[in-house]
Amino acid sequence: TEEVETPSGRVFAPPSARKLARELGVDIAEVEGTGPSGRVTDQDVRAHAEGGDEAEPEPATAE
Amino acid sequence: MVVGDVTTGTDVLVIGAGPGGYVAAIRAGQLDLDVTLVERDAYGGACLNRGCIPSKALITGSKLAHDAGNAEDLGIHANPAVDLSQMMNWKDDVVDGLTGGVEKLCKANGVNLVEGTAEFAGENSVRVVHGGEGQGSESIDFEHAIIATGSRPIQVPGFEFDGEHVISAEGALDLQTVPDELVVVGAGYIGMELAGVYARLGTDVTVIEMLDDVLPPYEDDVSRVVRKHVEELGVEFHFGYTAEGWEQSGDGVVVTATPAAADGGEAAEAEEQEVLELPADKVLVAVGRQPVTDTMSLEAAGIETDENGFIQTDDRARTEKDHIFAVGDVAGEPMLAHKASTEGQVAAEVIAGEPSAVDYQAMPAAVFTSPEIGTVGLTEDEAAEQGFEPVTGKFPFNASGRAMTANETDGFVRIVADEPSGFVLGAQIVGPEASELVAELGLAIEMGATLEDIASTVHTHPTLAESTMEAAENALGHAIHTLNR
Amino acid sequence: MVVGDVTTGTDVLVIGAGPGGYVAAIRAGQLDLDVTLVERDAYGGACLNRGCIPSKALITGSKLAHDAGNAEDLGIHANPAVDLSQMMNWKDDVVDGLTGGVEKLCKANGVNLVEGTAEFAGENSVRVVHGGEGQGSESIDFEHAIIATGSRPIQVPGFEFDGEHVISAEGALDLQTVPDELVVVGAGYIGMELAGVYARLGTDVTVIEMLDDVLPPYEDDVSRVVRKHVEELGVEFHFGYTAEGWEQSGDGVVVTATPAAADGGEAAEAEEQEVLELPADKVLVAVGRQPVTDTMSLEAAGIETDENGFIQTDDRARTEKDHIFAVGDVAGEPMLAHKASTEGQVAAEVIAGEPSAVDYQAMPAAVFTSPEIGTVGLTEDEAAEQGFEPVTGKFPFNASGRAMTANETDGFVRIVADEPSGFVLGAQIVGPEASELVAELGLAIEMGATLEDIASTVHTHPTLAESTMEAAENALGHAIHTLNR
Ligand SMILES: Cc1cc2nc3c(=O)[nH]c(=O)nc-3n(C[C@H](O)[C@H](O)[C@H](O)COP(=O)(O)OP(=O)(O)OC[C@H]3O[C@@H](n4cnc5c(N)ncnc54)[C@H](O)[C@@H]3O)c2cc1C
Ligand SMILES: Cc1cc2nc3c(=O)[nH]c(=O)nc-3n(C[C@H](O)[C@H](O)[C@H](O)COP(=O)(O)OP(=O)(O)OC[C@H]3O[C@@H](n4cnc5c(N)ncnc54)[C@H](O)[C@@H]3O)c2cc1C
Repeated sequence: TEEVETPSGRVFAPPSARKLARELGVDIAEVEGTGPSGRVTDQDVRAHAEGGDEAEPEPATAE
Repeated sequence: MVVGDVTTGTDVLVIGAGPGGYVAAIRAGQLDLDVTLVERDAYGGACLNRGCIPSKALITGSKLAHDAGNAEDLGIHANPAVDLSQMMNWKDDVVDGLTGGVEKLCKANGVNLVEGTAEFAGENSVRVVHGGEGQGSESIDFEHAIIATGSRPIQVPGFEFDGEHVISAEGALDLQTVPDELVVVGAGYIGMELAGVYARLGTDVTVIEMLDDVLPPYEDDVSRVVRKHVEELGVEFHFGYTAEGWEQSGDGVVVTATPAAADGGEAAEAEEQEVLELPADKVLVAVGRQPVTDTMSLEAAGIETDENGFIQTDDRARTEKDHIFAVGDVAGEPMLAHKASTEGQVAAEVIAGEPSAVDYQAMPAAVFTSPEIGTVGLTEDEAAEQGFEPVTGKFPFNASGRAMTANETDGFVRIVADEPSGFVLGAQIVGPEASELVAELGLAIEMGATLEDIASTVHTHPTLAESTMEAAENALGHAIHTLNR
Repeated sequence: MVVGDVTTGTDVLVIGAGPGGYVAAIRAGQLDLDVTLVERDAYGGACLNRGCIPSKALITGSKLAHDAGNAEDLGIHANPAVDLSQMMNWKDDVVDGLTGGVEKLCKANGVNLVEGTAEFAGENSVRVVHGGEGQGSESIDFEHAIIATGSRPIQVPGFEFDGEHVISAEGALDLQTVPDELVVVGAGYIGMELAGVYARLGTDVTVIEMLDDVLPPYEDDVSRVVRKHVEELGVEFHFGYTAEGWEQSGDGVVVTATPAAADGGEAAEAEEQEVLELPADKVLVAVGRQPVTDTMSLEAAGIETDENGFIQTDDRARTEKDHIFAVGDVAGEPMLAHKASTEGQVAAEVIAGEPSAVDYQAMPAAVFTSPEIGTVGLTEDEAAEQGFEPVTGKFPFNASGRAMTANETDGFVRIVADEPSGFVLGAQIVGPEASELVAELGLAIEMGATLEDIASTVHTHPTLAESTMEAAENALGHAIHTLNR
């Protein structure tokens, strides 16, 4: 997907995805969005939390 | 019966039952927290009792009377007589219905209601002082507190509110007869809403404003539409003037206003540089509101206010004390009811351990003038300042079939988006139902919708909301019902 | 001047200048296609000339007069006199402004306008027959055609429209004096909107409906709200009756209605089983609309209509002939202006080679009764039928501060969502500004928004749109201003 730099660190993600990120302890600013224009989706947040973010694998964090 | 000193305990103590406090209390109750809400005056706070609600009721009433009396074009010939005290009774019924509802909802959600003034006695307790005589006092120990004490109107030196000659919005929302002449100090949203109400009811309204335009926070092309309408209602403006003082004269007043300091700018130049003497029945002072932090011995909780008098909070609505939260007008701008309620919900949820935060992308605001203003998110300038490459799309209501059939064609919808990504960043709407239309754009911004998303969403014909779609299409260069730049 | 036969050519020929055709033509022009639009009657089609627009204008006018005359509660004492021919002049001005605008927009976008009736002469050419004498005829060869010939009212046997005693909506939108008594045949949305208009203007309105309720396509709790209001305006209903015939009586008519066949069900039982004789000044027949396919020698293009008389199309708005498209009322239900415009845009874009398709998730619809209805997407039942696990959330307007201050508290917002995923699937709104409020939910559905997304979006206070947020919260079990089930 095409990556778009968003100024001022603003993340474009629906409230449900932002809430999910807080729930999973994910900093949403670090999640790569795969939605239109780079919008961050629920799945993107989950993938990031599970370290399954293909573009940028995350080391699994100790529980 | 004399009640001695009693001490009780609660998980969550909420101080103030305005839209910040009562919403926090209800949400806390829903989350099974033991919650106590202390209110010294009236359930619903400023908003329900002397703000949002009564003002909107009078706007409805005055608009209906005025519109019906000015609809010869539509073949409607009427000369409505308004009995203001009857209109006020209706307004009071609306307020009573809502404040009664708030009380019921609190109880239904298990909120303990306590009447009185809460004053901190320490970091984990308040004393509740009851207004009535011989009721003793009550101490409440708390695990968490939510301060929601709101705001009150700013007093201008020389214009102490007396409820008789010098009135605040609260007074203006309770007049029993239509004044012949009214001087309004301040052309902010409260002043403009109320100037409109009385101008429509037949009062000669004169507005004194230090700055050089109405509704200073809004862009010129937005405020211009409202100003034109208010001027057409016969309201006279004196921009670049400061209200200096007043004297009683007969049953009424004479208000003196002097040219504002040099920084009054343009306006000061344009107007004759003389002292104004403005006779009126009453003078309404509406120059802004300030946080209420002096009713609850804040220092006993170890909390300080910032240089503007607000209690500072983080994105969880927490004050510098981790277990004490502050929400609503007392916690900073924008002083709006829905901002208060949003923060109230967050505070309750954070206390309950939920992953909530104040993280909205955009806070909408509305002004209920005629026509209305509704805005959300960034203006074009703000977007550019934040590093976006803004593109805007506009649709004028005079090209809207629905606006024409509603006989309200002034104003426009403007959408601001980021050109490369298409993301919608903001909207400025001035026109019929602008306060409602902005809801779709608020959702668009929160969702990360693009111009394409709005343009591709089928909008009902004939509606004002189609204008939103057309504005998005205009930004994309292919609006149907307007020429694209 | 007698003009001989001329043959010209065009890339895109559009037949009919209603909201389907003129939007297709403008979009085609924007996409730099050579486009010709043929209209036999008036720019804007049924919608602008005798549908959406004039009806909404009269709704505004009649509502203002009625509301002002019935606002003693609000302290407003008026007895408005309505000059209907003046109201019609205003309505005509609105229509003229808009139809003139359509013509200008077409020209500004490079659309060639031809007046006359287009009849297919083959698969790639039409003959345009001009109404006037001695104007010759014109042949136009085309690469692509878009059929947008719309619909006309269904005639009930025995009730041929004569514009005098038996009128269609078009006639009802042009009366010059307020009738004392009006019989309306059909309680669909057009009948109900117009029954409301005349009832508010003081006409005694009687409605005959074959089925057992008003507004058959809507859920009971939705149509009930409207029916109650219309009944309060004094409209009398006879459900389960068929309009049988009419006779002239003096200047007016007497309409005969007989109990409908057994399948009238409940209603047939409830009402006295007798023949009704209803005297009135006029009878308005509004039992539905049928596609117009008999004006353009469709068979010459090799296109057939389906069993309901519509031209069938695929998701690119294409007919069985790849180069011929059909949009709007002639191409099937729902017969709505915005559905026509949406399809018109798609047809033009597909012809221009764009990847467009008719792929909306939800088509909104509105009824401009008082209160209004606005719906979009699925009902609870439809969602269950489609295999979702629907959850609904509801918020009644009598708990809305804005509705109370607007003095319009009947109705509700209901949101339908899929419980496991939270996706919003539909909404049914009945109440003030329902037609506008539904826009936010339309966007929600198109965006794939969840209940959580709507509930977390800050909504301006005090607005009707807050009710949408509250309905979403109610579905989630934590509404603030209503008790959660
Ligand atoms: C004329 C007018 C029109 C307005 N219109 C709008 C509008 O259309 N939309 C909008 O969003 N906003 C509007 N506002 C602003 C809105 O009223 C405020 O933003 C809102 O009321 C703030 O809510 P709150 O809960 O923070 O405080 P408040 O509503 O001010 O409530 C605070 C409560 O705390 C109580 N209190 C204070 N100290 C104590 C104590 N020590 N112990 C116990 N109780 C205490 C007070 O009695 C009060 O009831 C309007 C305001 C005015 C004046
Ligand atoms: C009273 C009333 C109220 C309504 N209210 C609403 C509403 O609020 N919202 C809504 O969405 N819809 C409403 N509708 C429905 C709406 O009017 C139609 O859905 C819409 O007009 C359909 O657009 P169209 O372009 O398909 O056809 P039309 O608008 O019917 O236009 C077709 C055009 O084609 C022309 N034509 C036909 N044959 C030929 C030919 N051979 N050559 C040249 N020209 C030809 C006709 O003269 C006509 O101008 C209402 C309808 C009525 C009657």
